[in-house]
Amino acid sequence: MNIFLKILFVLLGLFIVLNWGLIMSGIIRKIIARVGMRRGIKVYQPYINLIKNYSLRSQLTHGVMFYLGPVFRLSGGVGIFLFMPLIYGSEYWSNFSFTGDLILIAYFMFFGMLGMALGAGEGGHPYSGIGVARGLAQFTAVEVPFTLAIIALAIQYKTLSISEIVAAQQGGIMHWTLFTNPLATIAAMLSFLGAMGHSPFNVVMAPQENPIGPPTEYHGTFLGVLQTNRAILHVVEAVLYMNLFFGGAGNWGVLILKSFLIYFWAVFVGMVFPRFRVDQSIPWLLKIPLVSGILAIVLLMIK
Amino acid sequence: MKYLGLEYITVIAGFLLLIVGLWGIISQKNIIKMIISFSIIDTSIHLLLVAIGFIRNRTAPIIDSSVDKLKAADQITDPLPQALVLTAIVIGIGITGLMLTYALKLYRQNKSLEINQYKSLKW
Amino acid sequence: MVNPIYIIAILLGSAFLIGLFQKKEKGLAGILSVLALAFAVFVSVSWFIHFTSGQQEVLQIFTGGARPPFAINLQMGLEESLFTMVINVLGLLGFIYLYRDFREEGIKGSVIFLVLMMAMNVLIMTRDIFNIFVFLEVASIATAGLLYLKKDFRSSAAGFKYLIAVGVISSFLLIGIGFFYLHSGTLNIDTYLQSNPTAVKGISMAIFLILIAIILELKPFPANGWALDVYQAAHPGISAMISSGTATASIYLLYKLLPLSSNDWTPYLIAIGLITFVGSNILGIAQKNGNRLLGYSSIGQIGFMLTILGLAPRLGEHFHFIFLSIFISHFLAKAGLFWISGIVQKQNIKEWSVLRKNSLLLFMFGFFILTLIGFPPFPSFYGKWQLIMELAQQRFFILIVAILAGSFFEGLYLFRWFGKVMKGEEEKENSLVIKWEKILPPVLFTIFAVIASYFLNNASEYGHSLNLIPIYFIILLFLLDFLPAWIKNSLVITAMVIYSVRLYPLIADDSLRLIFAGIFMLGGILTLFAGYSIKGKRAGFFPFAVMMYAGLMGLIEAENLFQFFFSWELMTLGSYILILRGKKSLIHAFNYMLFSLGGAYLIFIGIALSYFGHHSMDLNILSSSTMPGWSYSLLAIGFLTKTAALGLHIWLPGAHAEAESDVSPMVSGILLKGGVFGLILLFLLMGAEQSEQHTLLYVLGWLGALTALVGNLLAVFQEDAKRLLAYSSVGNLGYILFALAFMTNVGWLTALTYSINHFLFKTLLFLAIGGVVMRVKTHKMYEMGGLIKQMPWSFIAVLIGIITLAGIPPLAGYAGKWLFYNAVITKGWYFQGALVFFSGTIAFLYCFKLIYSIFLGQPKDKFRKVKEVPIWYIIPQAVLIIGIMIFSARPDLILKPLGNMLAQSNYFPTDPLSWENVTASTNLGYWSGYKIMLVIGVMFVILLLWLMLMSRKAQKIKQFNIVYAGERPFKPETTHFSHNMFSHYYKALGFLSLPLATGFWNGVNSVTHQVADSTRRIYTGNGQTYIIHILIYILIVYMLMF
Amino acid sequence: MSDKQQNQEDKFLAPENRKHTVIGPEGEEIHVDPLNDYFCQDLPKVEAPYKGILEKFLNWARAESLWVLAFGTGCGSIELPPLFSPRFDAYRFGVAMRPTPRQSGVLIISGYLSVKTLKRVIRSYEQMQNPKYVIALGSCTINGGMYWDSYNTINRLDQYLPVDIYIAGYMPRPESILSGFNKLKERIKNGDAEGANDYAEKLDWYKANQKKIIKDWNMPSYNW
Amino acid sequence: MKEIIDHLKKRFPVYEIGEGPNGVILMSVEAAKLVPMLTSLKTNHGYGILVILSAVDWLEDCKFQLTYIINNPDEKRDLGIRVFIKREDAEMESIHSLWEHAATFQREIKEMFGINFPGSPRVDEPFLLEGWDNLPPMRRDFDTKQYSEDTYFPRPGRETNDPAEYMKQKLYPDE
Repeated sequence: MNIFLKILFVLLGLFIVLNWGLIMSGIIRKIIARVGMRRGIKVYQPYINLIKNYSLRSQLTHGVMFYLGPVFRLSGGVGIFLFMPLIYGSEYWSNFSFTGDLILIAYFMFFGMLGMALGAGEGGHPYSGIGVARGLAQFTAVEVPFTLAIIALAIQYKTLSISEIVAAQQGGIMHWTLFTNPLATIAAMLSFLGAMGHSPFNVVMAPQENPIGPPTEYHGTFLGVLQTNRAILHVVEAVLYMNLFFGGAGNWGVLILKSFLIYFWAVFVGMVFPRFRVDQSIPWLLKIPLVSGILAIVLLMIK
Repeated sequence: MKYLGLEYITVIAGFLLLIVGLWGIISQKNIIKMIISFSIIDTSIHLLLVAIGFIRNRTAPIIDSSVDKLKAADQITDPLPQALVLTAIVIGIGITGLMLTYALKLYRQNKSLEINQYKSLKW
Repeated sequence: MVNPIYIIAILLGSAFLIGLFQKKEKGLAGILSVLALAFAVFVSVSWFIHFTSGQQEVLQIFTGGARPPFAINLQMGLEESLFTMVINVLGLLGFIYLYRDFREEGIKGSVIFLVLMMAMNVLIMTRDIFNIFVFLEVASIATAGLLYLKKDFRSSAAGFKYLIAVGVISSFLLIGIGFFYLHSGTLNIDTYLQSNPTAVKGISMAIFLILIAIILELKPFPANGWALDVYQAAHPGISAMISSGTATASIYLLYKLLPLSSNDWTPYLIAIGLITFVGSNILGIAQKNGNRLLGYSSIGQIGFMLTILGLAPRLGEHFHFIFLSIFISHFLAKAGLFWISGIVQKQNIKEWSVLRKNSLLLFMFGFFILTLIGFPPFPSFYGKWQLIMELAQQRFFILIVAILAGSFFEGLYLFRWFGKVMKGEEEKENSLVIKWEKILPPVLFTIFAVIASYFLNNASEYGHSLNLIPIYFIILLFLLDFLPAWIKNSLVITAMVIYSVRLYPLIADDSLRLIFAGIFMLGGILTLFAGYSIKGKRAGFFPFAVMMYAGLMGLIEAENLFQFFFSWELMTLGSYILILRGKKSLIHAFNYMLFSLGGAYLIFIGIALSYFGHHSMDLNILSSSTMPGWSYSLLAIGFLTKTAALGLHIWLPGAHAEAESDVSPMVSGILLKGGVFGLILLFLLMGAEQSEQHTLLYVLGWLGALTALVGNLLAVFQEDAKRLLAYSSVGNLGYILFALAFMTNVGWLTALTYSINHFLFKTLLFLAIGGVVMRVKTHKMYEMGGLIKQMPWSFIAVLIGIITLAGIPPLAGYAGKWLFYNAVITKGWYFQGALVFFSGTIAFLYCFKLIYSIFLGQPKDKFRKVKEVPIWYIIPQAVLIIGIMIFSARPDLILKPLGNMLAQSNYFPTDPLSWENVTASTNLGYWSGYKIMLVIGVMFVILLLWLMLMSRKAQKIKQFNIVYAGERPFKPETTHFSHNMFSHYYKALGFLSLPLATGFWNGVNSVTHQVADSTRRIYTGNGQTYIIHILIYILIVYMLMF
Repeated sequence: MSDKQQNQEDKFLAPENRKHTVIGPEGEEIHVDPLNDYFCQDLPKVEAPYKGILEKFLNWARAESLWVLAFGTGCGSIELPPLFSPRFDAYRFGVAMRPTPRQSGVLIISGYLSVKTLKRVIRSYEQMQNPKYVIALGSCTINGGMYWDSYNTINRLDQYLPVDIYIAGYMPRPESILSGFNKLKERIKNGDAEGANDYAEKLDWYKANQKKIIKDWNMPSYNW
Repeated sequence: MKEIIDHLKKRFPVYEIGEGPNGVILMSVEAAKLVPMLTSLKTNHGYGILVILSAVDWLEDCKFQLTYIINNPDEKRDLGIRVFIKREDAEMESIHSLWEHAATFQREIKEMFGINFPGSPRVDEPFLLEGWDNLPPMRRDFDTKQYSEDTYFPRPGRETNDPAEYMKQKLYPDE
C-alpha cells in the first residue's frame, strides 16, 4: 500500500479515535450522573474543557523535562494507537501494526508513563513524586495478571500477533477468548481495572489528598495534551482488550460499541467500590487475578 | 627364665622412671619440679640405652689391662649405646641447664615459679 | 667443588671463634658471621648448580675416616643441595636482617645463630639417625637460646614451654633410636635400607617412635600449642628462621626417614597433614595477632606439605614438582611475611595499616600473601593445580575437598588481613622506621619468588601454553608506577587497542567469543577513558585493572581448562584489588573475595571431577565428564558466585557500590560478563539441546527467575544510588541466567542480547551516576535532586540508560524483552517467565527513583554550583549512547550473525528467528526495531513541535514556584520526595526482600567463627597442657596404627 | 524601597528565607539568597485577548468550563459541597472542582478572610493561570460583615484581589451561588471578566494594599 | 479542702481566698511564690493537671492578672490561683518545666498581652498572628476598631447598629 495513503488513514483513524474518546468520556460521565440522580455534564463538556485548556493565556514551565513530559505521554498514547490494528480484516485500518506485535504494545505503554513521571518529577512537587511512586507500584502488580493472560493467549493461539489473535476469534461469539479461555479473560479484565485508574485503583490521582497526583503542576496546554492522550488511550486500551478477548471488530460500529462496553466495565466497578490504598491494591491484584491467570496457563498446559 | 637379669631390671626401672618423669612433668606445677621430672626422663632414657647395649658376662667397653685387646670385641659390651648415652647426657645437661636459666629468668621477671602463671600467650 | 663438610666446619669454627671475642668486637663478629654464612651459601649453591647441570652422582662424605656403620656419614645430592641452599640463603638474609638486633646483644646472638645454621645443614645432610637426634637437640637449644635473647617475659615463658615440649619429644626420639639400634644393629639409614628391613622384628615400634617424634617436631594440629607461642613471642626474624628454616629441615628429615618404616605411613601422613592443614587454618580465622596468625598459617602449610609427602607414592613423577612449588611458596612467603612483621612491629592485625606508609612494603606484603594463598601467577598455584588434578585422576575427591576447604579458610584470614592492611583505619602517630638491612631480605625473597614463578610456570605441565604477555605488561606497569596517571592510562589504552587488534583475527569467526571480547575490550577502553579525569599518580591502579582485563581476555582465549582457570583467578585477583580501592569497601571487597574464592574452588573441583578419566586439559573434556551431575553443578555454582545469583549475591551490592567511580562500571558492566561467559562455555560444553542435565537447567532457570525478582525488588528499596544499580545488576544477571538455562536458540539469543544490553546500559549508568557521585560526593539519592540543570549530559545518559534498562521501545532493551517472550513461550517455562516479567516491571520503580531523586525534584543548596561531570566521563557515555542507538535501530546487525552462528554451529540447530530486512519474526510474533524507531521518532518530533507552538510563551519559573496549598515550601530538603519512596511497596511486597541470604551467610560466618574460637581454647597457654596434647597425640596415632 | 520598609521586611523575614552560606561538595562556599534562588522574581504581564469571533468562542468555552479551586476560606465553604450534590448539580453548568490552582480558573472566597488566610488566598490566586475569576461570598468579603471592627479580618476583598462577582447573603444558599455562576458566565461571555489582566495591570496598587497588612510576605512580590 | 488551704496558708503568703463558680477555690499569691506553690501542689497534693492559664488586663490598676487553674483528678477538684504582676515590662516565671503544655499558653499570652515568660520554649514565635508589629491586640489600650478602620479600608456607607436596639426597633417598632 502506498505509504501516504497509509498515513492518511492513520490520521483519519486517530481523529475518529480522539473524538470517540472525548465523547465516550462524556457519555460515561453522563451515565454516572444519571446513576447518581443528577442531570450531569453536557455530553460535549470534554470538548469544552479541552478547548479551554488549550486556550489559557499564560503558561508556566519548570524546565525542559517538564515540557517533554506531556509529549512523551501523548507519544505513548498515539504510539499505542499506531501499533494497534483497529478493524479486523481491513488493511486500511490496521495502522502500523506490521512493525511489532502484542509485546510491543505491552511495553510501549511504559513510554508514556515514564515520560509523564519524569515531567511531573521536574515539576519539583512532592505530590507528583508520590503519585508517580504509587502509580508505578500499582502498575507492577497490574502487569502480572496481564502478563499471565498474554502468555495464556500465546499458548492458546500460538502467536503474539494481535491481528492473528483476532483472526483466530472469528466465526461466532463462542470463538471469542472470553469463552474459549475465560480464566485468562478474568485475569486480564481484573488487571484492566487497575490499568484504567478508576476507583478502587485511583489512589494515584487521589484528587482530594494529593492534588491530582502526577499532573499536579500541569495546566493549560500541557493539561490539554494530557487530556487528549487520555481520550485516545482509553479507547485504544479498550480496543486492545477487545482485540485480545472479545473477538475484535469488523467495522467501526462494532469497535465503538465494544470499546465502550469494555471501558464501561472499569467505570462500573469504580462506581461500586471505594478506593484501595496501594498496599491493599497490590495484594488484591496478586490474589484472584493472579490465581486465575495461573489457572488459565495450567489448564492450557494440561491440554 | 630363672632369675631376673640386670638388663631387665634396668629396662623396667627405665620405663618406670620414664613414666614417673612424664607424670611429674604433667602434674607438677612448679617449674623446678618440672625440670627435675625432665631430668628423670632423661635419666630413664639413659638407663634404657645402657640396657640396650648390655651383653651379659661382658665387661665395660673400656680398653685397659683387664681386657684383651685382640678379643675385645667378644669381651666388652656394645660400646655404641654407651657412646650414645654419653652424648645424650651431654645434650641433656645442656637442655637442663638452659631450662634452669629460663627458670631463673622467669623467676626474676615475674617472681613466680608456677607454670600456671605463664599463660599470657594462648589461643 | 668445596666439600660440604666445610660448611659445618666453617660455621662451627666461626661460632667458636666469635665466642672468643670480646663484647666490643661485635662488629668484627658480625662480619665474620656474614662471611661464614656467605661461604655456606656459596658452597651449597655451587653444589646445586653442579647437580642441576646434569651431574647425578651423589657425594658421600665420610667423617672420622670410617665407612658408615662405624662412622657418621653425610650425603650431598640434588635434594640436599637444594635444601641446604635455600636454608643457607635464608640464614644469610636472616642474619643480615637480625644484624642490628644481634649487635645490641653483643656476640651471643651471632654465635647461637651460626650454631643453629650448622645444625640445620647437618640435619639435611646427615645419614645417621643418632646424629639426627643430636642436631635436632642442638637446633632446639639454639632456638631456645635465640628466644632467650629477647627481653620479654612472655618470650621467656614461650621459650620454656618450647624447651619442655621439645625435650619430651626428643626423649621419645631417643628411645626410638635406642630400640632401633637394638633391633637393627645400625644407626645408619643407608645400611639399614640395604639390609632386609622387613626381616627385622620388633623394629616397627622403634621406627614409629622416631617418625612420630619427627612429625611432632613439625607441629601437627592439635599438639602444637608450644610452637604457636614461640611464633608469637619470638623476634619475627627468628620466627622466620623457625618457620621457614627449621621446618624445612624437619620436613626433609621426615622425607629422608620415611623409607625406614615398613608400615605404610602414607594414609597417616595424609590424615595428619590434612587435619593440621584444615584445623589450624580454621583456628587461624579467630586470630587477631599477626605473628600468631602467621604461626597458624605456617603450621597449616607444613601440614599441607605433610599431606603431599604422604601422597608421594600416588603422585609419582609429579610429586617433586608439586612439593617444590608448595614448599617454595611457603618458604619464601612465610619468611618474607615474618620479616615484614618485624618491620611493622605491630601485634594486632588491625594496626598493620601502618604498612600503607611504604608502598614497597605494601607491595611485598600483598605479594607474599597472594603467594601463600596460591593465586596465579604465584608459584603455589601451579603445584595446587597439579596436585588437585592428580588427586582427581586417582579419585581422591574427599582429599580435594579437604585441601580446598583448608585453602579457603587460609584465604579467608589472609585476605581479611590483607584488606585491613590496605584499607583499615589509619594509624596516625606511628611511622615506619625502615632500615636497609630489614628491607633487603624481603625484597630479595620477592625477587626469588618471581624467579621461582617463572621457572615453575615453565616446569608445570600446562604452563607453557599460557599467554604471559599480559603478565609481563603488568610487571612493567608496576615498575612504571611512578609515572603520572594519564601517561599510564594512555599506555594501557594503547596496549588494549593493540591487543584487541591482535586478537581479532583469532576469534573473528566465533561470534560468541567476539561479542564477549568486544564487551571486555571495548568496555575496558571506554571505562579507562574516565580515568583521565583523575589527577596524580593513581598508584597501584593500572596493574590491577590490566590484570582484570587480562583475566577476562584469558577466559576468551583459553584453549584448555588450565588457561581458563588461570585467567579466572587472575581476573578475580585484579578485580578484588580494584574493588578494595574504594573508600569504604573493606568489608565488601572481603565478601567479594570470599565468594570468589569459594566459587573458584568449586570450579576447581568441578574441573577436577571432569578431568577424571581424561588425559588432556582440553575445554571439551567437560562435554564428556564421567560424573556430569556433580561436575556441572559445581562449575555452575562457581560461575554463579561471579554472576551473583540469588543466595550468592550478597557481596555484589556493596562491592559495586563502594568501588571508585570509574571502577564500578568496570566491575558491573564488564566483569560480571566474565561469569556469564563461564556459564555459556559450560552450557555449550554440556552439550546444547541434547543436554541431559534437565534438572540442573530447571533449577538454574528458577534460580535465575528468583534472582531477577529479588535483585530488582531490593534495588527498589535502596537509598544509595550505586547500590541501587548494583542490585539492578543482580536482577539483570538473573535474567541472563534464566535465558541461558533455556538451552534453546532464542533463549541464548535473548541471553546474549541481554548481555550486550546490560553491558551498554549498566556501564553507561554507572559511568553517569559515578560521575555525579564524584561531583556531589555522596551516594545518597535523597541528598541530591534537581541536578538536571547542572548536569544535563548526565541526565540524558541516565535517561537513555533507564529506558534501555526498562526495555521500553524503541530502545534496545525492548529487543531483549521481545526475544524473552518468544523464548519463554517456546520453551514452556511460563511461570518462571511471568516472574521474570514481573521483576521487569519492578525495574521501573527503581529506574524512576534513580532518575527522579537525582536529577529531578528539588535542587539542594549544596549542589547549586556543581559542575557537569568531566569530559572524560562524557566521551565514553556518548560512545555508549551511540552504541545503544545503533543497536536499537539496527539490531539485525548483531543479532542476525549471532542467530546464524547459533544455528549453523552444532549448538542449537533449530533457528526459529528469521530476518526479513530489518524485521525479525518468529513463529509467534514479529518486530522491526528500525521501523518502530522511525515511527516513534517522527511522531515524537511532530508532537513536540506542536506543543512548543501551543505554549511558546511559557514563563520559566523556579524550584519553589509550586502549588503548595497556599503555603510556600519550607526548604528543598523537606520538599524533595525521595527518601523511602516506595514504603507502600514495602508494605505490600517487602516480605519478599527480607535479607534471608545475608542472614544465612551471617549464620555460617558466626558458626565458623564460634567453632574456631572455641576450638582454639585447647591451647590453654599452660606448658603442661601442651605436653599432655603431645602424649595423647602419640597415643592416638599409635593406637590407630597398631 | 525605603529603609524603614526594608527594615520591616528584614524583621519578618523567616529564618529559612534569610541569606545563608552552605559548603559545597568541593568545599566551596555557596551563597544562597532563598527569595531570589528559589522563586521566580518576574511579574505577570497583561495577556491581551484575541479579537473578534475567536475571542468570543474562547470566552464561551471558558464560561462553559469553570473549574473551581477547592479552597474553603471561611464558614461559607460549607455551602459549596451541596453544589455538587444531586439536588443542585453544578456539573450541568460546566462547573467542576479542581484540587490544584494550576488547573483551576475560578477562586471562590467563601466567607471572612483573616489576614493569615488572605495571604494564602493571594498566593493561590497568583498561582492560577490567566484568565481567572474570583467569586466572593457573603457580606464578610464585601464590608467585613460581623468582623468589621476586628483587628485581623479584612473588610473589603476588592482592595486585594480583582473580584468578578459578589454574592450577598450570610451565607448565600447554593441557589444564589448557582445564580452567581451564571452571572459570572455572562460576564465572561461579554468579555468583561478580565480580572487577571486587571490584577497584572494594577499590580502595584494591589501589592501595596496587600503588603500593608501582610507584613511577613516572605516571598517575591508575585507567587508564580 | 480546708486542710490544703490551711497548709498553704502556713507555707505561702496566700490571700483573697474565696470560692468561684462550680466550686473552684480561688486564691491569690505573690508572684515570687507562685512556682514553689504550684510545685508543692503538684507534687504533694495531687494537683497534676494544668487546666488553663489565662490573663486579664487591669488597665486601671496597671496590673496584669494571671490565672492558673489546676485540677486534682482524684478529688475532682479545681484550684484557681491568681497572680498580679505589674503592667510595664510584664514578665512572669515560666512553668513549662512543671507542665509542658504551659508553654503553649504562655506563647499565646505573650502574643496577645505581651507578657514575657523568659525561658519558655518558642515563646517568641508567632502563635496566631503573622507579622504583627502593633500593640498586643488583647491589651485594653489597643483600640481594635480604630486599628481596623485605619488598616482595612472600611467600605464607605456602611451603617453600624447596635444589634439589640436595631432588632428591637425592627421587630417591635411600637414599643
